[in-house]
Amino acid sequence: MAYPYASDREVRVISEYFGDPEARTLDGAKRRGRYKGLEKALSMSPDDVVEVVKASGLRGRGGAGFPTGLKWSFMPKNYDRPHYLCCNADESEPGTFKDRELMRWDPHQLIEACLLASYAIRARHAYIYCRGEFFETNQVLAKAVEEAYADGIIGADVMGSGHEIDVTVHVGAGAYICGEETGLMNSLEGRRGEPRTKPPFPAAAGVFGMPTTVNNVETLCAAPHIVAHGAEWYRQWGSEKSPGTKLFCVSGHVNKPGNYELALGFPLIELIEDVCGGMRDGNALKAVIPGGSSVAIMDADEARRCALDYEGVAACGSMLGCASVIVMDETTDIVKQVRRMAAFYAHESCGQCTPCREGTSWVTKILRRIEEGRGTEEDLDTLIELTTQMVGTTICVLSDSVAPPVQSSISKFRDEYLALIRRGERVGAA
Amino acid sequence: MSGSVPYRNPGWAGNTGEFQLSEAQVRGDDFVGTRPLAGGHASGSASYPYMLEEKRPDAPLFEGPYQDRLDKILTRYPDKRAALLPVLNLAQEVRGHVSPETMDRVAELLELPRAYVRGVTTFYTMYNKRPVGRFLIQVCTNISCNLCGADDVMEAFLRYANTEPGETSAEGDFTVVEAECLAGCGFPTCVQINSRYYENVQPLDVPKICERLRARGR
Amino acid sequence: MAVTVKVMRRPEPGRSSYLRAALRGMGLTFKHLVNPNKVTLEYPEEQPDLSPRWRGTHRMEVHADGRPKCVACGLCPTVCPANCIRLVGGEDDQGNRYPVVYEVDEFRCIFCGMCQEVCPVEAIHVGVHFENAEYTRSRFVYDLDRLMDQQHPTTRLWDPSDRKSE
Amino acid sequence: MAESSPAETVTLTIDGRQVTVPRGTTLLQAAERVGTRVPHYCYHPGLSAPAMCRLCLVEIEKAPKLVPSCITQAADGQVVHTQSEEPLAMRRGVLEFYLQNHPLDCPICDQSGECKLQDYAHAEGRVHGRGREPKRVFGRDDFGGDVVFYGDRCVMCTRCVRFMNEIEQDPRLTVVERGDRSIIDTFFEEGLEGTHYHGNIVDICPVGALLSKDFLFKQRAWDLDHTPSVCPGCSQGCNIELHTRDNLVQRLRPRVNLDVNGHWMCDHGRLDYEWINRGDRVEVPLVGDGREARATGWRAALTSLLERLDGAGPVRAVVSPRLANEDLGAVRALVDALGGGEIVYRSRRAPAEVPLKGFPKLARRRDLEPNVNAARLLGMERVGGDDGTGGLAPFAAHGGVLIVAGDELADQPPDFGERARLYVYLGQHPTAAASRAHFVLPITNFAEQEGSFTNHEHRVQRFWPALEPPGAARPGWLVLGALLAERAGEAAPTRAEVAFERIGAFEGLTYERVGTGGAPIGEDRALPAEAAGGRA
Repeated sequence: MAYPYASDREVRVISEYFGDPEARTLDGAKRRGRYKGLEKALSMSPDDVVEVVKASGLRGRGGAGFPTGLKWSFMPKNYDRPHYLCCNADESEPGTFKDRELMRWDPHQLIEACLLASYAIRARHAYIYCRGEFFETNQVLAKAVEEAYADGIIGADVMGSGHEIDVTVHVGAGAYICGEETGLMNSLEGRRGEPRTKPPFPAAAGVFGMPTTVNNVETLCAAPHIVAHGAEWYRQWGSEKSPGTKLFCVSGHVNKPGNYELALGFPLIELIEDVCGGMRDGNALKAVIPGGSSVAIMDADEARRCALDYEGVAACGSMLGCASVIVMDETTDIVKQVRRMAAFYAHESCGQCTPCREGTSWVTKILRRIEEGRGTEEDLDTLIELTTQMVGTTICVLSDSVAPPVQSSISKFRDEYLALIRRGERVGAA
Repeated sequence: MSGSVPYRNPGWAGNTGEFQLSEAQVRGDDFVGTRPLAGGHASGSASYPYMLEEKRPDAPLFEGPYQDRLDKILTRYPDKRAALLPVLNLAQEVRGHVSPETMDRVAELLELPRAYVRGVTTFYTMYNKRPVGRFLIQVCTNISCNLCGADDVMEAFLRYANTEPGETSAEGDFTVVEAECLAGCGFPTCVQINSRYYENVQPLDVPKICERLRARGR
Repeated sequence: MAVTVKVMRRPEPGRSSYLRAALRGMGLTFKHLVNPNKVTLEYPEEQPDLSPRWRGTHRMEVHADGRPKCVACGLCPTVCPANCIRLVGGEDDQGNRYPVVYEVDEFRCIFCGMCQEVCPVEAIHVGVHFENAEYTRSRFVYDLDRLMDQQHPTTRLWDPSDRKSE
Repeated sequence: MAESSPAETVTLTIDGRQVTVPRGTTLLQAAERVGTRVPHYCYHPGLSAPAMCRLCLVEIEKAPKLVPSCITQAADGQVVHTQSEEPLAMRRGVLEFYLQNHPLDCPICDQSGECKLQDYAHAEGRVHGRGREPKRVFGRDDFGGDVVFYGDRCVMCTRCVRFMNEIEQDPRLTVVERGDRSIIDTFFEEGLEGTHYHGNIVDICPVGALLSKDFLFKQRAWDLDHTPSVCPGCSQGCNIELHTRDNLVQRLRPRVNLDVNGHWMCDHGRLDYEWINRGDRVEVPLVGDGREARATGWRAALTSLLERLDGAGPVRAVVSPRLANEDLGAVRALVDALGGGEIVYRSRRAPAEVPLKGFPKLARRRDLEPNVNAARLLGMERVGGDDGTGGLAPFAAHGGVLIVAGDELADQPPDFGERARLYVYLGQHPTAAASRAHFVLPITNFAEQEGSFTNHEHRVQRFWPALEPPGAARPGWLVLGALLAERAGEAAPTRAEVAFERIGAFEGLTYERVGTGGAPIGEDRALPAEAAGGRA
């Protein structure tokens, strides 16, 4: 039952107990079937677990959509060095609020998932890198981990299987870039959360220089269900390339914003009109950002024919990202919102690579100038060129994230930019 | 901005939508109840810090229960450096902000260069580099909240506190800052005051929230 | 290549008269005697009208507070083809770069104006000025104070986009 | 760079030229082998490479996107383009970002003329800038020591931070804040005082963000002449460049020599150059009778000296270990020719070495003079205390031939050498203790002559003349060589090379073999390193 609203069109796999405070306690969780998947996994070999996840076609839910089973299979298949699992719970992409709900309503699901994944990749220690601002979520999670330790689920002998796995809740301190996997590893090591160059890849040398796998909360949460019910069961939803269910975080100008777990491939327009109760105040749809702030903006036409899976959104010129659907109605000032997103990236850039450090703040300054009516038409060309120069030149992809919203908004809503520029020119002339 | 569904009970993310839950049920009992200063099991000891209302910039660091918590934290990482973030968190819980003296002490404790600790501290936004008011009000003005009028909420807080963004009000009660996305996009506008999220905040709710805060402890 | 030689006929003695040429010459003289557009000036009572692009001796621009505008970047001594500028840079009490010594040897100067052209802060200028009489040669080495005291107008540089520059 | 045997090589094509390099070589280094310098800031051959300046991006055929050449290892069969359309466009873009917040204060920037941002922007940048926005301002910060920091000019390559972390291993610098607010800083009031190698961060700063207080606003970089030389600050013998103008040494910079000093030098040596510029020099030969001296020419002085040399009694000599190998060798030869006698030197010694942790070959050695090892090699003995004074009592009262070469005798009274039957003083500066000398012959210092030093591990390293000698001053080896040759009736050495080859202790070495990088003396000839000491 998605929180705070429910819809009968949902397929509730990982969000089943949202809004159910009892699921938080260990007893309640066990009664609701938690730790069944882990029990089954422990009876299999680690490689078999990886195979099941691989067969299910589960893709990373953090944004990039990398196949999870494949990622796990990159880990060395021995125990000579410590392996680590990092659960990426540093949710900070604007528009995304699914991991927080997953952790605060159903912490045992995540703990089970961490143990299962640790077992599969032969890790003895799993770190849950949780966002620092989530004080209450951290408390809930920490309490659940304590309960699980007390019950012998975590620790030297995981559920009596003889395997040793530790789980630590690690709290971040406020940096978007720590959601990038190498930035997260640096932050976990107590460094500045600056992304590292790849290679070496985390599976070879990750956190503390050891093989590491970094997975998003939602990705991990799906794993126990897949192991418990089998890969085919999971493939009943979604498409061939994007199987399974996904939490869609809908925010913005809809009547019922919230998290909705839907099968991949769900039509976007139905999500807005039906599941979310339509547009607020009956206003017309103007634009949709389908995957968090770092993907291209869709106009209303594109949104009407878009199906929400990795391929469907890509066909409409955008990306599914972490499925954070931000809906904007006709009253929205696109330039202001794009400027706000650019300002976010300028604030969160780690400052290592020059194109990102200088580019994000430059783009923000230009956008603000346009917004204040001091822009020129050449500024639009400059913006497109600058953002193009920022793509593919940096260590991580934060710099690349600025280009889609800026470029797509200029191509699709050029009139709004021009209106601001012309208004400014008139004011300046008068 | 009123839709077909009523937006009840601003100030905390309780009875929004279609659930009838108490605050304790939404936030978890621990959060609204008392909490052990020494932390519980070592696995979660790093996740206990709060932003306390009472800020004691000269308080001793890592004494009593805090020493226990520090010891627990140090057991969870293969090296001392990794404990830097949790330890700075602890220091900030006690003192309210991370001063140069605090950084120096933490560097000594974890055997790290002082300049390095400063570099790390300034990288993260949650470490207050200078003293903040009794209530640190962080208003999310990022896109989802902004669409639903976060700028007005920010404005309302500033007007109530009679201060500038990033500054502390005259009597030292409120520090109002603009925050990046707080991951409460479904509950716009999302405001974090000290450790607690206030969700679905509308400009009209601001005086009520502030008065309630001010009444506490006075 | 054949060389063509123009053969001039020599006037035969006794058959030519210089009277016509003499009269023509006198005509020119008298024409200028009454010409209103005369070119001679009664200097120094009358001052010549110099071109705005005239390049004469130097002057240094000063800030409102009396400091020289020069930042001692060293570009003018570098560019100077006659090597007539001596510059020693230093740091003033506010931590700014300034010229401790700035000397122009106007005797060596070829008045090319490149120092003015190269100056990034528009401090050193060549001037619209030509009266430079002195009693000693050493007086032609202008030091910083003297350069700052000069009051004559500064030269307007040639603007490539305005070819005639008028 | 990974160690590799010569057999492990890879062959690749860079800009259409094939090159074979050891496995593990980065593309940037391989490109240098074919003569292409890929622009870079954060990469420095002496430091780790974080690949964050994004300026060295090159195109590899069949690779999905451009790669940073400073960390990408060359692989067999790669086809690399550094100058094709895509990397050039990308670098043009990155340079534009650099200039977005960089102040265009080149006229007042000391780095101007040797600034990498100037070079790259001129070579590859856009012709016209598009920046209309106000630039961010950080201002100027005193980092302590010899370093001043201009934050606005910083390009955040973090070379300085990495130098302090990896090489000096005293991590006092860090990046604070993040994004476009990030800046290099120390721990609040803590500065670089007390570190001994921080001058190097000024050298490795590719722009004018870190500047030397000593050199601040002193000269323009393009006006300086660079002469390869050897640091006279201690017996380490760091390879340096003398930067000179107006016949004065303006600053010292390290010169790369991976066998001796890598890319670095210490602050002690770097800032100790004022003595070279001293103006009180002896400029002409002076011939006197012990009370009064008069100026004369070289021919007259040497002729008169030659007449008085023989039969003046036993010989004793005092030399300075700041003299070149050639000079010391000539003194040795003269003393031997006069029947042999005691030669001593005095040197300052520091209480301890100051090693550079990240480059252990380099340390500020205990011997604070450059050539004590040559002196010991030539059988000279150390006298006096660790401050380089005293120990000359038997010499002050010596009654035979007394030769002083290079030692300024600053601590000696005016009656030094009063009893000598012949007192010859070869030196740079007029000094009270030379007032009784019969001959005061002006010689040059190391910056004014060609020659060589022998460092602590008996490596002979050459230096070249950077300054014009004052007046009639001539190198010591030339003066003494002429004297000896005249006496023996043979040809005088006219080149330092010849003087060097005449010294027996360096047999087997020639200037050609020593070259610019230096060469060690044969093992058998070298003395054990800790045989120092001598009479106090």
